[in-house]
Amino acid sequence: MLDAATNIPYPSWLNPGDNTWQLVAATLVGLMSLPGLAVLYGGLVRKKWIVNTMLMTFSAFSLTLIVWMLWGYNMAFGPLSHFGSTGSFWSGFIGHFEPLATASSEQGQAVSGANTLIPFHFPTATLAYFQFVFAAITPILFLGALVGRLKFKAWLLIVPLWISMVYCVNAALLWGGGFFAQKGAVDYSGGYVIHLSAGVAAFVGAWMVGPRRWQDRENAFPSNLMMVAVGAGILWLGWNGFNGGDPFYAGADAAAAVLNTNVATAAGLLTWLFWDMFVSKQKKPTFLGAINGMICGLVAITPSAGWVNGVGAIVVGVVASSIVWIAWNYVSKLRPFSKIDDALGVVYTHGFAGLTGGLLVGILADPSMVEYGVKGPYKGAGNFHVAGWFYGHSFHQLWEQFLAAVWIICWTAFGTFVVFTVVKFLVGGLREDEETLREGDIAIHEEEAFPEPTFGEPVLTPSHTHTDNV
Amino acid sequence: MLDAATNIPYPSWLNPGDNTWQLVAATLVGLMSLPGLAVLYGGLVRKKWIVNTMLMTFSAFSLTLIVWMLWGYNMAFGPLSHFGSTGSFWSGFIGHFEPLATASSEQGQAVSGANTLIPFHFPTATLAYFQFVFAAITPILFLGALVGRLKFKAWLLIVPLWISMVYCVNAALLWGGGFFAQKGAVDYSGGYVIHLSAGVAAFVGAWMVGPRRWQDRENAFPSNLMMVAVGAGILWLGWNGFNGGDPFYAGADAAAAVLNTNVATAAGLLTWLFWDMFVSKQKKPTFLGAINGMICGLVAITPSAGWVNGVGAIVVGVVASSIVWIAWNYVSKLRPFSKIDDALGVVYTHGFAGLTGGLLVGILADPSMVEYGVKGPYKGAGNFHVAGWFYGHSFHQLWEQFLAAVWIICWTAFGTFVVFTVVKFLVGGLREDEETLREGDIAIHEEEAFPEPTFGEPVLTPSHTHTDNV
Amino acid sequence: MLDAATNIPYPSWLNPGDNTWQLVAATLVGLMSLPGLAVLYGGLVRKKWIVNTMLMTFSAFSLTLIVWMLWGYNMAFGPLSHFGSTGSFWSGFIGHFEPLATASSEQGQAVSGANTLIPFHFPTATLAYFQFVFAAITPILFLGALVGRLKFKAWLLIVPLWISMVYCVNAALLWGGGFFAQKGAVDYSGGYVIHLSAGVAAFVGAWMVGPRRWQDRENAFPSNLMMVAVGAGILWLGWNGFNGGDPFYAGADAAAAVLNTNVATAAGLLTWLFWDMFVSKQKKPTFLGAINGMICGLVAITPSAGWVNGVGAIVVGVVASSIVWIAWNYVSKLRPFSKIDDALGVVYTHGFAGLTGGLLVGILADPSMVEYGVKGPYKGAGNFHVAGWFYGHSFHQLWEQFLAAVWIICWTAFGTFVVFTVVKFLVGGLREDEETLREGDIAIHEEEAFPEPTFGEPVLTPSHTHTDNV
Amino acid sequence: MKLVTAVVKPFKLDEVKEAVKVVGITGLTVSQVRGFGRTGGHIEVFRGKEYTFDFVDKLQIEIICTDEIVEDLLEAIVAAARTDTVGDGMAWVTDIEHVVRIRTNERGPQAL
Amino acid sequence: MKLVTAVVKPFKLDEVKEAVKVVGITGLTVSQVRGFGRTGGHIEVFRGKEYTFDFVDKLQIEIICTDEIVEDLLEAIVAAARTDTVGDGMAWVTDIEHVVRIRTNERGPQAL
Amino acid sequence: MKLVTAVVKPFKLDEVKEAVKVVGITGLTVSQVRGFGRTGGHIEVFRGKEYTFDFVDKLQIEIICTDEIVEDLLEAIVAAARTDTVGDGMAWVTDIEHVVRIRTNERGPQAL
Ligand SMILES: Nc1ncnc2c1ncn2[C@@H]1O[C@H](COP(=O)(O)OP(=O)(O)O)[C@@H](O)[C@H]1O
Ligand SMILES: Nc1ncnc2c1ncn2[C@@H]1O[C@H](COP(=O)(O)OP(=O)(O)O)[C@@H](O)[C@H]1O
Ligand SMILES: Nc1ncnc2c1ncn2[C@@H]1O[C@H](COP(=O)(O)OP(=O)(O)O)[C@@H](O)[C@H]1O
Repeated sequence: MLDAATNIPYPSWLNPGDNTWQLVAATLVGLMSLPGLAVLYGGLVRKKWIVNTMLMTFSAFSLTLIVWMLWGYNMAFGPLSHFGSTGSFWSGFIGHFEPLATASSEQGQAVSGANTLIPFHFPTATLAYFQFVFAAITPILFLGALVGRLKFKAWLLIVPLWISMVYCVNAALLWGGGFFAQKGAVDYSGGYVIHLSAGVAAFVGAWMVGPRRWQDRENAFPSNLMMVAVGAGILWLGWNGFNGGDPFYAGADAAAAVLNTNVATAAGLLTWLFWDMFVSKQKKPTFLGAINGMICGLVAITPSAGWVNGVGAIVVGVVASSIVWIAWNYVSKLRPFSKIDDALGVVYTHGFAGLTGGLLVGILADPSMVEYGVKGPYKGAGNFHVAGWFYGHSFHQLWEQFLAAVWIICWTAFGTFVVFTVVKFLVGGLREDEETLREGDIAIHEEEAFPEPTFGEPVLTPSHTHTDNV
Repeated sequence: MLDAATNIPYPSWLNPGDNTWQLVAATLVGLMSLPGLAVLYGGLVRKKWIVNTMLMTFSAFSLTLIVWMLWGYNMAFGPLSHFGSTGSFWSGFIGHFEPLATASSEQGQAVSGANTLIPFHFPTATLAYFQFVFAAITPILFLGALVGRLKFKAWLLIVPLWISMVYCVNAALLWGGGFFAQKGAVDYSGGYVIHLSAGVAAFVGAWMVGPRRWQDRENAFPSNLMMVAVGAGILWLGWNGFNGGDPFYAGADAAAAVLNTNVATAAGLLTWLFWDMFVSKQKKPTFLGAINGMICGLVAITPSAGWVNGVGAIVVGVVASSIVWIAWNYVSKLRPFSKIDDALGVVYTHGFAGLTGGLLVGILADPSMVEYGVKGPYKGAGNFHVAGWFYGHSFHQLWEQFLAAVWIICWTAFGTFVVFTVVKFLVGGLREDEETLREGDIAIHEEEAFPEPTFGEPVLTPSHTHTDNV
Repeated sequence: MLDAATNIPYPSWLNPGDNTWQLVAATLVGLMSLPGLAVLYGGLVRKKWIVNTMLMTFSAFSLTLIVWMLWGYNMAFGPLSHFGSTGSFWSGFIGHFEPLATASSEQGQAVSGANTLIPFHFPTATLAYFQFVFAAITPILFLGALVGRLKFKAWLLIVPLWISMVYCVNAALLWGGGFFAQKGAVDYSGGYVIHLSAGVAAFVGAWMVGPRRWQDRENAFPSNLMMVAVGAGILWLGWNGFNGGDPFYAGADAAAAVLNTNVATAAGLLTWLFWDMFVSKQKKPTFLGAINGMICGLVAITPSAGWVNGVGAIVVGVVASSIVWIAWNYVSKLRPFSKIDDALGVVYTHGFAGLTGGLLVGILADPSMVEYGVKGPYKGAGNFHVAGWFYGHSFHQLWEQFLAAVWIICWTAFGTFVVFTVVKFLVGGLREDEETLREGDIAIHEEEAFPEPTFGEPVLTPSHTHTDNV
Repeated sequence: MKLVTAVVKPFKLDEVKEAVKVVGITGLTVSQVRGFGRTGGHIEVFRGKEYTFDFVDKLQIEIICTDEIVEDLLEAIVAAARTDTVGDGMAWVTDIEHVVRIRTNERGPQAL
Repeated sequence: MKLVTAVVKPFKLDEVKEAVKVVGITGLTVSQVRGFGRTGGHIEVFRGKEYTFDFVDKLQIEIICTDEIVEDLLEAIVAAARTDTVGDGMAWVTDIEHVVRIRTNERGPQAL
Repeated sequence: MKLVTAVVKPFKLDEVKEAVKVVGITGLTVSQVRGFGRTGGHIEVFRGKEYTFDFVDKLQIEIICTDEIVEDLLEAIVAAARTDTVGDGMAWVTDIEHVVRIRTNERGPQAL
C-alpha cells in the first residue's frame, strides 16, 4: 500500500531519477550565469564597470526566458517548420512560432527532435527549462566582448533579437533535429551552438560597437580576483550539469560526460599554467591564466564530452588550451584581431576553443562510448555513438563537423551584424557617449559597486539640528 | 544478479529519484540562506554591520535546526494535537511536542499531513531536513528589517521562540494538514507561511526594536554590490529547490513549478527595471532595483508555482513587481510605513509580494495544472489541483486565500509582539547601546569584515629586537 | 510505448535515481573546493597572499584529477594487489596501478571494495568522479597550514606525490576493502582518510616548510570575512553531498546522514559561539569563531554521519567543538604545537576534530541506523550497521577505530615527511626567498587580488599625443 | 595667504564644511589620515588572536585662505569640530607664498 | 627650499609627472584626496534613496624643489593639469626650512 | 612651532612611532601616499598584458613640535626609518604660525 512502485504521482512516461537529473543539471547551468558569469565578468572589468556588467547579465538571463516562453523554445526545439522539401535545408532550419502557455505545454511529455531514439522521461517543462539556461548563457558569454561601452538600452534589444534570429536557428539546425543534425554533424552540449557562436558574435559585436576608450584599454585592470575565483569555481562545477545533462538521462553516459569534462578542464588549466611558467615572457604562473586554461578545457570538451574516452579528454584539454594560449598571445597581435577590441577575449576562450573542440570530435570520438544503446542489457530502441578518425579511420565525421562550423561562423556573423545594425538604428547608436564612458556605473545607473560615504559619516544637515540627536 | 531492480538497498516505499530530488531541493534552499542571504544582506548593510549581519544569519540557521530536532518538526508536521473537536480550529492548529531522536524517527517512511494523497517516497529525515531549511530561512528573512541595532543576544533568543510560537503554528495550520489546509487554503511553497509572515514579523519587529541611528539611516549605503549579486544569483537558482521541491515528488509538477518560478522572476526583474527606467525620478536602470524586482517575482510565484500555467506566471511576476514598486516608492512615505525603520525593506519585498502572490492563487490557478493525479497514466490515488477565479469562475479559492492571509498577518503580528516583549525583558532591552551602534562590528564582535593592519606592516616590537629578523 | 519502464537508455544495473544522487553529491563536494575552499582560505590569509592561495587550490584540484585518471583511482579503489597472504596487511593495502583510459572503464558498472554488499547502481565514471572530489579536497585542506611561504613549484610536486603515496594507501586500507576495513574499522565519509590525515599532513608539512615571516605571523589579519562567509556557506551545504553521498545509494541512510550532518554542524557552531561568549577572554561572539565551530561539527560528524541518531549527532557536534575550542586556545600554547606555524590551524579543526569524530563512532554509533539492509522491505543482500559502546556495550568498535587512527597518524606523518623531503630536494627548498615573501602575490605571480591603477587613470603616454584623444 | 590644516573626527566633516562656508570659504581639500595621540587604539580579535590597532581614523582638512580671515576660520573650525572628548584633533596654520588656480592661472587672493 | 603642493584631477597625474620631470624634478609624493569647490558633487541612488556626494576625487601632489625652479615648476604643473573646465584644482608654495634624505642623511639641496 | 613631515617605507611606521616618543612626541598624524623617485616601480601582468606601476607605497607622517626639539626629532626619524636601501624617503620641516588643540582650544606649545 505504501509501496513506491504502486503509488505513483506521475505519469508512466516519467522517471523521477531522470527528471531530477535534468532539473538539477539545468539549475547548475543557471548558476553558471547567475551568479557565476555575473561576478566572473564583474571581477574582470574595471571597477567603474562592475554594476553595468552585472546588471546586463541579470537582464539578459531574464529577457531570454521571456522570449523562450513566448516563442524561442518552440522555434528551436518544437516541430520543424518544413519550408522546403524533406531533407532539404529549408525543411529543417527552424521550428514553430508558438508559446508555452498552457498547462499541457508544461506538464505533457517532452517531444523534440533533440532526441528521437528513446522517449523522454520528463515533461516539456523540464526540457524547456534545461534548454533555456543554455540559450541564456550564450548572449551573456559574448557580453564579455562588449562591456565598457555598450549602451544599456541597446543590450535590452540585442538579447531578444539575437536569441530569436541567431540562437534559435543554430539550435534547430544542430540540436532540434534540423538539417545539420540530419547530415550527421554532432555537438554534445554546445561547443558550436553556444561557444563558437558566442565567440563569433563577440568578435562581430565588438567590431560594430567599436573599441573602449583608449584609457580604459590601457588600464584594463581586473577589479577583483576573488570574485573571478567565485565565478570560475561555479563555472567548473556547474559544467557538470552543462555536459552531464545532455544525454537527457541519468545514465552511464551522463557520468562519463561529467568525468571527461573535469579531466579535460584539469588538463586545460595545467597546460596554460605550464605555458605561462615555462614559455611566457615573464615565466610566472598566473591565476587569470590558469582560469583561461580552465575555460578552454571546459569549452573544448563540450562538443564531445560523452563521446570521447579518458585519454581523449586529456588530449582535448591539452590541445585546446595550447591553441588558445598561442592565439591569445600571438594571433591577437595580427589583423583583424589586433584591430578589434574584444574586451575579455571571448573570441579566444570560447570561439577558438569551441571550434577546436568541435573538430576534435571528428578525430577523437570513441565509438565504444555509447550514449544510448540496445546492446547487452539496454532495453530501449536505437543506439547512439560517434566515431572519429582515430577509431573509425574515416574523415567523414570531421568533414561534417567542419561544414557545421562553417555554417555557425557565417550565420552567426551575418545574424549578429543584422541584429546590431537594427538595434543601432532603433536606439540611436550602440555606444554610451564619451562623458558617460569616463564615469561608468555612476553615470549610467547612479550606483557604484562599493559605495562609500565621502568619508566618515556625512549628514544631510548639521547634527545639532536633528531632533533625535542625543 | 547485478540488476538494480533486484538488488535494492532501501525499503520498498522509497524511490531514489524522489528522495534525491527532495534532498537536492533542500540543499538548494539551504544555500539560499548560507551563503545566499548571509552575503546578500551583508552586501546591503553598511560596512560596519557586515560581520554582525552574517553572524546572525549563521546563528539563526543553527538555532532553528536544534529547535527543529528537539520539537519544531513534530509541532509543525507531526500528527496534529486535536485540542478540540474534529474539524475545529483547536483540533488542527499544532502538532506534537516530540524530538526526532531515534533511528526510526529518521529512517522510517515520512508521514505527515503535508501530503495525505500518496505515501511519501522518502524517509522522515528527508522531509524533516527539507522542512527545516524553510523554517530556517524565515527568521533570516525578517532579520533584514532589524539589522544595525538589534542586540546579538536578543537574536539568539528571538529565533527559537519565534520558530516555536509563530512558525510552527502557521506551518501546522496551512501545511501540516491543519485548520486552514482543511478549509482549502493553499500555499504551494510558503508565500504565506514564510514570506508574508516574514514581512509582518519584520514590520512588527522593526517597530519594537526602534529605528537605527539617524546617521546610519541617512547614510545607509550598501557595502558591496558584488556580494549582493552573489547572494541574488544563489537566491534565484536556489528557488528551483524552494518551489520545485514542494510537490514532494520529482514529477511533472515539480518541473512546471521550476519553470514557472523562473518565468515569474524574469518578469518581475524586468518589470522593476522598466519602472525604474521609465517612471522613476531618475529614469535610470538600477542593479539593486532589478534585484528587488527579482525577489518580488520569486516571492509572489511561491504560493502558486505549480498551479498556474506559463501565462499565469508572467502575470504574477508583472503584477507583484509593480505593486511592490509602487509600495516601495510611495506607500513607504505614508504612515505607519514612514514611521517604522524596516532596514532592508522586508515588509515590501516579502510581505507585500507574498500577500499579492497568495491572493493571485485565487485568481490565476489553472485547474489543468495537476500536482498529483489519477487521470490518464497516473497510478496513484487522488488528484490535486487548484482553480482560481479566472478558470473556475468562482471566488471560493480567493476567499479561502484571503482568510488565511488574515490569520497569518494577525497571528504573526501577535506572536512577534509577544516574543520580542519576552526577549526584551529577558536580556534587558532589544537594542545595543548608542556607543556600540556608532562602532558596529568592532564593538560587538571585535572583528571587522575587511581587516587591515593600520598601514603597511606594524610590528608589536621594533623589528631589530626580533631574533629572526634578517 | 512511451513508457519509461520499457524505454530504457541505460543498462539494467543502473538506477537513474542513485546515479543522479551520486553525481550531484560529487558536484557539491567539488564546489566545496572550487570556489569554497579557494575563497575561504583566500579570505583568511593576508591580502598579499590571496592570489597565491587561490591558484594553489585550483592547481591542486587539477593535479589530483590527472593523477586519479592515470593511476590514483585504481590504486585506491581498484582490485587489491595482494602482495601478501589473504587477510594480512600486505594483501590489502593498495590496489592496482592502472589508468581509467577506455570506454568500458568509464561506462561499465562500478565494482569496488568500497561496497561489496549490493552491486553499485552506477558506472565506474560515477564512482571515480565521486572519489576524486574527496581525494582532491584533502591536499587543499592541508594547504591551509602551508600558505604564506610554500614555493609554488613545490606545491605542484607535493600534490601528485602525496596523493599517490599517502592518500591512495589510506583510502585503500579503510575504504577500498583493505586491511583496516576487513578488521572492522569504519569511516563513513572520511573523518580519518581525509580530515585526520589532512590535519597530520598540515602539522608535519608546516614543520618542514618552516614558519611564515614573523611579520606575517604577527599581522595575520584575515583579508576578507565576506569571502569567508561565501566559502563557509558552500562548505556547510556542500557537506550534504560529502556525507550524504557515502552510502552510495539515495536511500534512507543518505537522508539520515544529511540531517545528522547539519545537526552536528549547528551544534558545533553554537557550542563555539557560546564558549567565545561566556568563557573566552573577550567574552564576545565572533564570526570566525563560529565558522571554526561549524567546521568542527562538519568534520567530526563525517566518520559517523549515517550511523548515529539525532541525539548522537548533537553530542558529536558539542563534544568536538568543545575539544577543538580548548585545543585551539590552550593546547596551541604547548609544545610541539606552539613551535609549529600551522597558518590556518588545520591540525585543530581537521586533525583534532576528525580524530574526535572517528573515536566517537566507537561510542555513539546506533545499530538501529541501517546503512543497507535486508530486514523488512529491503530486497538486497546484506545488512550494514555499526554499534558503539553506548548501544553495544562493547569496546570492540572503539578499539578498531583507535587502531585505524594510529595507522592514519603514523603513515601520514611518515609519508608527508618523505614527500616533502623529496620535493625539497627536487626544487631546491620548500620556501620562497625572503624578498619574495615580503611582497607575496606580486612577486610570485605578478598579479594581485584587487589590482588598482596607481590612482585615477594613468596613461602610458601623455594623453595629448594620442590620436584618438578627443 | 595662509594654509589652515585641521585634523578632525571623521563624522565632523560636514559640520566643519558648513561652518567654514559661513566665514567665506568656498573650497577645501580633505584626506583620510590616521592619528596617534592620547586617544589610544582599540583591539580586534581574529581567530583567537588579539591585534592592537594604535591608530584612529581622522580626516585632515586643508583650507587656503587670506590672512585676514585666518582667525575667524580657526574659531569656526574649533567650534564645529569640538566634541569635548579626547581625540578631537589639532588645527594649525602655515604661511603660503604663492597660490595658483590651475583652471585660470590666477595667482594670489584672486585664485581663491 | 620650497614645497609645491598641487591638487589636480586624478587622470592628470601622469601628465603632471612627465611635465615636472622636464624642469628637473626627480621625485614626488602623491596622495588621494577629495575636494570641495565650485564643481559640485554628484548623486547616487541606492534602493530608491538619493545620496548626494559633495566631494570630488582629486590627487594631491607634493614636490620639494630648490627656490630657483619654483616658478618654472608651477608653470609646468599648471600647463599639464589644466583642462579649462571647472575643478582643475589649486597649486600652492610653502617655504621649507630643512630637508633630509633619509637614506643618506644628506641635508638641503643635495637631499633632492 | 614646526611641522615635521616624513615620507617613509610603510613597514617602518611602528619603529618611527617608538623613536619619536623617545624625544617627547605624544601625537602624530599618518597618511597613505605613493611616491615616485629613484626606486622605480614594478610590473604586473593581467591576462597576458603588462602594466607598469610607477608609484611605490609610502606613509607620510606629520608631527608638530616645538622649535627646540626639531633637530632631535629629525635625527630620531632618520635613524628609525633608514634601511640604507633606495626608497627610504624624505623628511622636511616647515614653520607653523599657530597651533590649536581643538578639544581645549589651547594655542601654541600648550596645544601639543
Ligand atoms: N603633535 C602632533 N602632531 C601631529 N598630529 C597630532 C599631534 N598631536 C595630536 N595629533 C593629531 O590629533 C589627533 C587627536 O589627538 P589626541 O591626543 O588623540 O586627542 P586630543 O587632541 O583631543 O587630546 C591625533 O589622532 C593626531 O592625528
Ligand atoms: N580654498 C581652498 N583651499 C583648499 N583647497 C581648495 C580651495 N579651493 C579649491 N580647492 C581645491 O581645488 C579643487 C578644485 O576647485 P573647484 O572650485 O572645484 O574648481 P576650480 O578651481 O577649477 O574653480 C577643489 O576640489 C579643492 O580640492
Ligand atoms: N623632490 C621630492 N619631493 C617630494 N617627495 C620626494 C621627492 N623626492 C623623493 N620623494 C619621496 O621620497 C621617496 C623616496 O625617494 P627615492 O628617490 O625613491 O629614494 P631615496 O630617497 O632613498 O633615494 C619617494 O617615493 C617620494 O615619495
